[in-house]
Amino acid sequence: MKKDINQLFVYPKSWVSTETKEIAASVRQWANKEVIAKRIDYQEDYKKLFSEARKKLAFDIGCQGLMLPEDSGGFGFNRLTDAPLLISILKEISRADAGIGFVHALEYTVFSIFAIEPVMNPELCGKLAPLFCSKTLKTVSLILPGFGKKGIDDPLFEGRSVRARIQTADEKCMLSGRDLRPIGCGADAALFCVICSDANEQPCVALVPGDSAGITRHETIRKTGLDGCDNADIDFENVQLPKENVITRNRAAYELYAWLNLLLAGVSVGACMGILEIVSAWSGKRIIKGKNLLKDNPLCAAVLADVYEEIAIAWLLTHNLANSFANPGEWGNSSSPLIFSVSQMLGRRVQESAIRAINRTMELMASEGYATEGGVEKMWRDVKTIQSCLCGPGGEVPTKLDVAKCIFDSQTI
Amino acid sequence: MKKDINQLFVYPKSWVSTETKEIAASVRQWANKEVIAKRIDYQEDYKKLFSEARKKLAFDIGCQGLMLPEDSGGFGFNRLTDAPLLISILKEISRADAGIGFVHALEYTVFSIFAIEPVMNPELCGKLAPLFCSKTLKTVSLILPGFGKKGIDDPLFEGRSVRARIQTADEKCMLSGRDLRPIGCGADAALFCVICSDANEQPCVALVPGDSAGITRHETIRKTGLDGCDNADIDFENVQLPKENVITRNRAAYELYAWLNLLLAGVSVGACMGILEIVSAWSGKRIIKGKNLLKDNPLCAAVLADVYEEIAIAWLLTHNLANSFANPGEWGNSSSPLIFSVSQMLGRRVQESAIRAINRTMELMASEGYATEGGVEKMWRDVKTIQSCLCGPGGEVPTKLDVAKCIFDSQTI
Amino acid sequence: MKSFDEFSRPLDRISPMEKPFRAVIRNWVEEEVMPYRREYDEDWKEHRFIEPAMEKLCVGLGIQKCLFPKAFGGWGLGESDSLAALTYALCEEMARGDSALSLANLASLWSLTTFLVKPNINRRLAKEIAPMFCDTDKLCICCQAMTEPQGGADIENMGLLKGRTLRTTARLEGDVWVINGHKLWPTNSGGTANLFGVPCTTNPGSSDPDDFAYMMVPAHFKGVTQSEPYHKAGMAADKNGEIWFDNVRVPSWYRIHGPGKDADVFKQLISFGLLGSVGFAMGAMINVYEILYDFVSGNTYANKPLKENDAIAGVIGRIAGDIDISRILSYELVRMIDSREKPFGNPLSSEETIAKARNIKDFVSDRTVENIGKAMDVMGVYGSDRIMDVEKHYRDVKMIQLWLGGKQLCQAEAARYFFNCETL
Amino acid sequence: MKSFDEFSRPLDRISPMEKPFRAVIRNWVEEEVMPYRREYDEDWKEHRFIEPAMEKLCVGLGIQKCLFPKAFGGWGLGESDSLAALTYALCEEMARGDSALSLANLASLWSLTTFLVKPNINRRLAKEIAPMFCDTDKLCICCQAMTEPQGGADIENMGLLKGRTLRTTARLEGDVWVINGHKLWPTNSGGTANLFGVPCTTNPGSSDPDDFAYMMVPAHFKGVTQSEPYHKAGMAADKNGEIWFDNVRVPSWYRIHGPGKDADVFKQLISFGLLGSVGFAMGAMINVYEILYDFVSGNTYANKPLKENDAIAGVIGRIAGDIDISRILSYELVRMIDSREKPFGNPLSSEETIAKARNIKDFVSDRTVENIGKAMDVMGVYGSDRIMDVEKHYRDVKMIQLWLGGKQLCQAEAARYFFNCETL
Repeated sequence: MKKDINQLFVYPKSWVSTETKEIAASVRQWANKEVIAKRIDYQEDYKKLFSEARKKLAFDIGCQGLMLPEDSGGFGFNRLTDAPLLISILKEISRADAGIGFVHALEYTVFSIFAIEPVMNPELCGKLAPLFCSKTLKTVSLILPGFGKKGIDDPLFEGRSVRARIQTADEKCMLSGRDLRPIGCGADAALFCVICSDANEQPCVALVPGDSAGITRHETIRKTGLDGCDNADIDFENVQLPKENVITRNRAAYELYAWLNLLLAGVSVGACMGILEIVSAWSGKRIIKGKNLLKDNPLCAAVLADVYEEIAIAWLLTHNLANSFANPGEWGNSSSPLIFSVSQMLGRRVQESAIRAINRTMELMASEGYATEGGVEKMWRDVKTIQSCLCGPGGEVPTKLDVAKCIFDSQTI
Repeated sequence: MKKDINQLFVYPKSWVSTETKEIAASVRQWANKEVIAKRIDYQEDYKKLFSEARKKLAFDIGCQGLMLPEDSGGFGFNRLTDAPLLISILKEISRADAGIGFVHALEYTVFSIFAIEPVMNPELCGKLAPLFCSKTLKTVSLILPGFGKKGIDDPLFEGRSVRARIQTADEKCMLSGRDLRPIGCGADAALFCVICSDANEQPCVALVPGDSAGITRHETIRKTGLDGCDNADIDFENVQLPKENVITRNRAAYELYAWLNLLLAGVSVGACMGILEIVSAWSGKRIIKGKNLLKDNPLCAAVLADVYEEIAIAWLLTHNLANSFANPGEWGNSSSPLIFSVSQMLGRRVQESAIRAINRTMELMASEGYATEGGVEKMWRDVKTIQSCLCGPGGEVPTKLDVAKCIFDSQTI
Repeated sequence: MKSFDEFSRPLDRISPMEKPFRAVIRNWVEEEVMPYRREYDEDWKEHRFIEPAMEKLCVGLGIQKCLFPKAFGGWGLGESDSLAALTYALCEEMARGDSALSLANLASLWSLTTFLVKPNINRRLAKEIAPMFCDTDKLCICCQAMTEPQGGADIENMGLLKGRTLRTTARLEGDVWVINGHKLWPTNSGGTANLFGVPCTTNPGSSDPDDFAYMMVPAHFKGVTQSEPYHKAGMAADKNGEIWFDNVRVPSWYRIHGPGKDADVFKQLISFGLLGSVGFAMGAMINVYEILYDFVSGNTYANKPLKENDAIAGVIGRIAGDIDISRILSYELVRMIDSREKPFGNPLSSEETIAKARNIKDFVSDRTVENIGKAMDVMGVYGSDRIMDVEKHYRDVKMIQLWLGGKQLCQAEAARYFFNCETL
Repeated sequence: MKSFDEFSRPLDRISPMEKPFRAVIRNWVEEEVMPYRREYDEDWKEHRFIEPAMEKLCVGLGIQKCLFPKAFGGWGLGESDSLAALTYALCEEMARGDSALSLANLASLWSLTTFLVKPNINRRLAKEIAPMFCDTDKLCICCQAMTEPQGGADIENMGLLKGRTLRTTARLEGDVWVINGHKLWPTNSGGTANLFGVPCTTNPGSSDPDDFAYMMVPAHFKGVTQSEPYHKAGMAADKNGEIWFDNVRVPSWYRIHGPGKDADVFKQLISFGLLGSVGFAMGAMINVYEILYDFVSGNTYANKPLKENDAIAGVIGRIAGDIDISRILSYELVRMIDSREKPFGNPLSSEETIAKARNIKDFVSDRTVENIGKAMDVMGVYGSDRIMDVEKHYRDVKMIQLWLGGKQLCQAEAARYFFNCETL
């Protein structure tokens, strides 16, 4: 693509600070050098090169532990105003590999509820940060409420079944739950973040070091995309936790949803940037009807415009959402019912746009879009996996009902 | 609706100044008092009350001539930074009556190319402002390039036929063109703004006082919506114009498209605010399945969430676009190819969202949505009329091809 | 494609009557509807243009007697194996000119199907009512007075609510039913109807099908009052208003069949209503196609006819493609209804028929609304101009999507059948 | 609904053979495909699981001989009036298990239709080729080697390009055709095929149909080379690679018919390809429905089964509704093809058949991609899990939407027919 992709999107440039631009630029260098330049090898020996690329990103650039407080050994991007920085970085990472972006998005999501101002908890940071400030690759796994089983009455979090329970006695907490399906990284997580219900069936959030006694990880799940991110179902059997590892702060669970939607929006938009570059190059070379370049055929040009349109809308919505996190005074707090609902709504729209953009691209590129070597189908599988993960039980319905409750005061739904 | 509708949308509140909020608040008072409180009468004696309401808005509040320079007798909201103010006002007007919003949107669109800093033309303002600073209701009509006829080769503006021609001799210009279809208000316009082609087939913009000799207005067109805004086809037969009435500034025609898309986005979002209030009230009263309120049924609540979602997205995109006009340094200039393309793209998305929101509302309200007394069907007809007007020849295609040209360097399309 | 008649139809099973029948109706449309239809919008209250057209169709061409047995002066269509096919053709051809006119006509026949269509023919009642329609030179219109002020589509939701929410009551006093109630919005109310078909309950609050009753009530009977028609976004040829029944006394044999069967026959009405709906939608779409064809052939973008631009061709190709797909589906619905008595058919009141029919209607009306809206956009500033005759269809067809319980009920019925839901 | 067999089918015109035929294939799917299909993705290169399944179908059940005349040891399906119906049933039943397997099988039959299906049976060639398929206990697979490196779908765009862009050449030397060229991506390449059907030109750059030639080329002939298969997003049971023809010499009667007729028969291939496509899509959708049915019945939101939540029911009801609609349309395509020789039928190479068939395929594959994606979302974090067997279909069916010229060509062909476009 001849133009710099960042110049192709309209959004308030002041939302992205100079510091952010510099960090994003170094991530872009990493992406070009470690992944995009090696695309064929990278596809063929994925597991190995994925891990090598992750290491360079995590330690040479410092993306692991990036948003932990400086005095815990992190880089200190732990203010709300860093939200635009986080998505800018996730976009650049995911432009090359959405799987690596996904790993970091989960990490940042979980840290958001205890490492970020104004809810920063120094004690927890002091305990958990060292895990991520070492020079070993670490992942975080997130377990949200979700499906229940017919015939069982679970405590509910906005309609979703909370199947992990926490019991408190003295200064200790005990976490239990079976066959819990994380959003990702269950197979190798160094830290689990679990929305669970307390004795009063109220939601709270437990932070569980991955090496705690009583954790069973089931077999690694074979799945559509995010190949490098190994997920597995988890059992917690009376896992003991210090009391401070359980966040009972009102609405922390809501914040997790909001942040997860924001950060995964950044991942999928990033993947789409990669797609846009690929399809742009391809349509400038491919000849159809025996004579014209594909981009110069009106029907194909209109499809290209569709691809751009979906990505540009997703980009704009993502930056708006990030700005709202950075300016709670202006937009409302990330734990408020409105931002909880709206971040899910915008998060879903971004994923829908991303999937549509990639689908349209594949329609244009046909077999080249479908073959591994084209580089598109991986993004398609990755983004679809993210989209499904973000859906609650019944797809888009829970997020819609959350909106109806907030905006129309719907009851009993 | 119990809540203040402005509190239901997320967007950076700092984008709307205190001054804007105050003016918007007085427009809202006008809307509630002059239209919404009288809705049944207003529907039954539309022509008369439409005109009365317009007068109060135009002169008591000052919406006519609002964006003309103060020294021409206007209110002086003629800086680019007033773009958010303009859409805020248009939203509030259109919440009550999109037709009145439409009249003003056309007026502001046309003024944007000669009355606004930094392209302000004092001479033209001096000549044309008095028309709109008097105490008589005035409308402006806009004639864009569009369809050609099979077998005739017209000069083109980005693929669209330019069927009005301007000839220049000495200090005079002569405008000609037959059966030209304005975007609106052709039947009673005090000022026509016409994109025409010069001797070199380059686009330029002619400003034609409605009382110029050589103008023929055809019969008033019966149309889907915007009932109060009388449109008619126009013939120009050698209409003489002083040279300064023809704007030859590079890309003025592009700016017209950009502003028109922005301001009509404001109108349709405003209509949707009205819809949201109506459906919210209705769903809180209506009983279905013999027992539940409609809003408490999950399927209906999901439809309500859809309605909100479309409106919220439209609202957000509109404010983003307005912000881009207000900050050309940040986003790019409104006459740039990127903003020209993107404003059409976002403008179209806003109209699509608006129509979808109203369609979903009607699906929920059924006959009450379809009957005049419900107040929804008028908005539906108005917004659909706006949406079609904004479409070029072949619907969404021209705007998509504009995007492809700008983003993918598509040629020959 | 040579003409719109090439949109898919199962030519191998179309009745030989269909071709001449369509030709007659098409001719009537060209002569009596097309020249005047642009005036219909302003004619919504008076029906100065609309009524004469209707009269030529119903009396002149005799459509109003079509369902009655031949013995009583009718055409006997109620006994035909091609009832659905011919009804569909009638709806489609009429709606090409004006869907509201088509609706008004179908709605008049609709209520009559409850006792004039095999296997549910009530000959005593047929004989009693026939003279109003068959032995007259005046327009006679029937109205199916279904919806009630509370609950809108609940009445159509027989699957779940089983008539429980009905508030219009019928009380037997000797040989006479005494009817009380209030109905809202039915087609051909607002002063048009000469006869009402009225669903009511003999036991308010009951969901026992035996307590559901369907009565034929002549409009001139004492105690029947009609309001003025409402003003609407379109569909001017169809008047809607309120009807009050205040101690209206009708002979006991004006109840169409009796306990149990009334409810069953009422469910069948839904299928006929859905059949009409897709017919109206198709007629409108076909007319829009005709108009669009000319428009995209004669107008240009980049100095080439719109249809020769690949991207615009993609858009209009999809519109035409959807019309073809909808036509196939509509004829599937025809097949379902006309095979109700045959080896591979299902009863019209079966869950399967109703769910599949609703699904087709939901789909076709969605495509219609969407595609006619798109056609308007293709026509840009001309799209909203009444002179192009497309925007009129746009305003009309929206109503098709909304009636008979609308989208939500269609979705719920489909889910209930396909997933065996128990509580929807 | 009692089972997925209740999705709409025109029961009144289904051949009596269809029921037992479906039962046999369904049984094979349950025994040979379902237990192993989760391993197919890793098996894309080796076909250790895939080939034995295919062999049981093609050799064990004899499917590979189905098209050949009975006289040469086949089943004579090429002469059957229900060819399309049975082919469709085969595709659908197979694709319920695995659409790539179904594709590999259909593609093998596909090229053979050019000379084994009435009215285009070439008995000399049939007799020559029959032993490879009928008189063997080995799997024998055919490959339609169509697409070329430049221009992708151009080859399928016969309506506009008329073979002009073909670069694979055939030169007659005495009694032998000498073939040179390079083909890309056909199903059953990558080392699978024993026989190729090869569209080529006898006069490069010509758009004269007489210069279009279709050759049958055994894979073991000298000068035929195949690459390794590509790795793809899904469809592992179908190998795709490159094929080079380097001065390959085939007897002159390996050209299927001759000048003019080759081009006409090739156009007919498109219709069969479209038929298979909707069959694969439907099979996948039906299997997803089965899985979804269990999922929404057993899992809960707000402690109620998902399907009992009105809003979720709306979503899944639409999925099932679209399946029913797609089924109706697919059988319309079956009807079009099987009536090609009958009074109300059209030739398969007619503009009408191709446009309408493309339109149906475009529609059905779009709905399939969309709805299976939606089904994944309904299943949330379980949607992308291979153990649920839905995501596999999601990856597979995308390909259906893309092949045979993809969406753009479907749209262009529909526009060309419905609007009589001249330059698309």
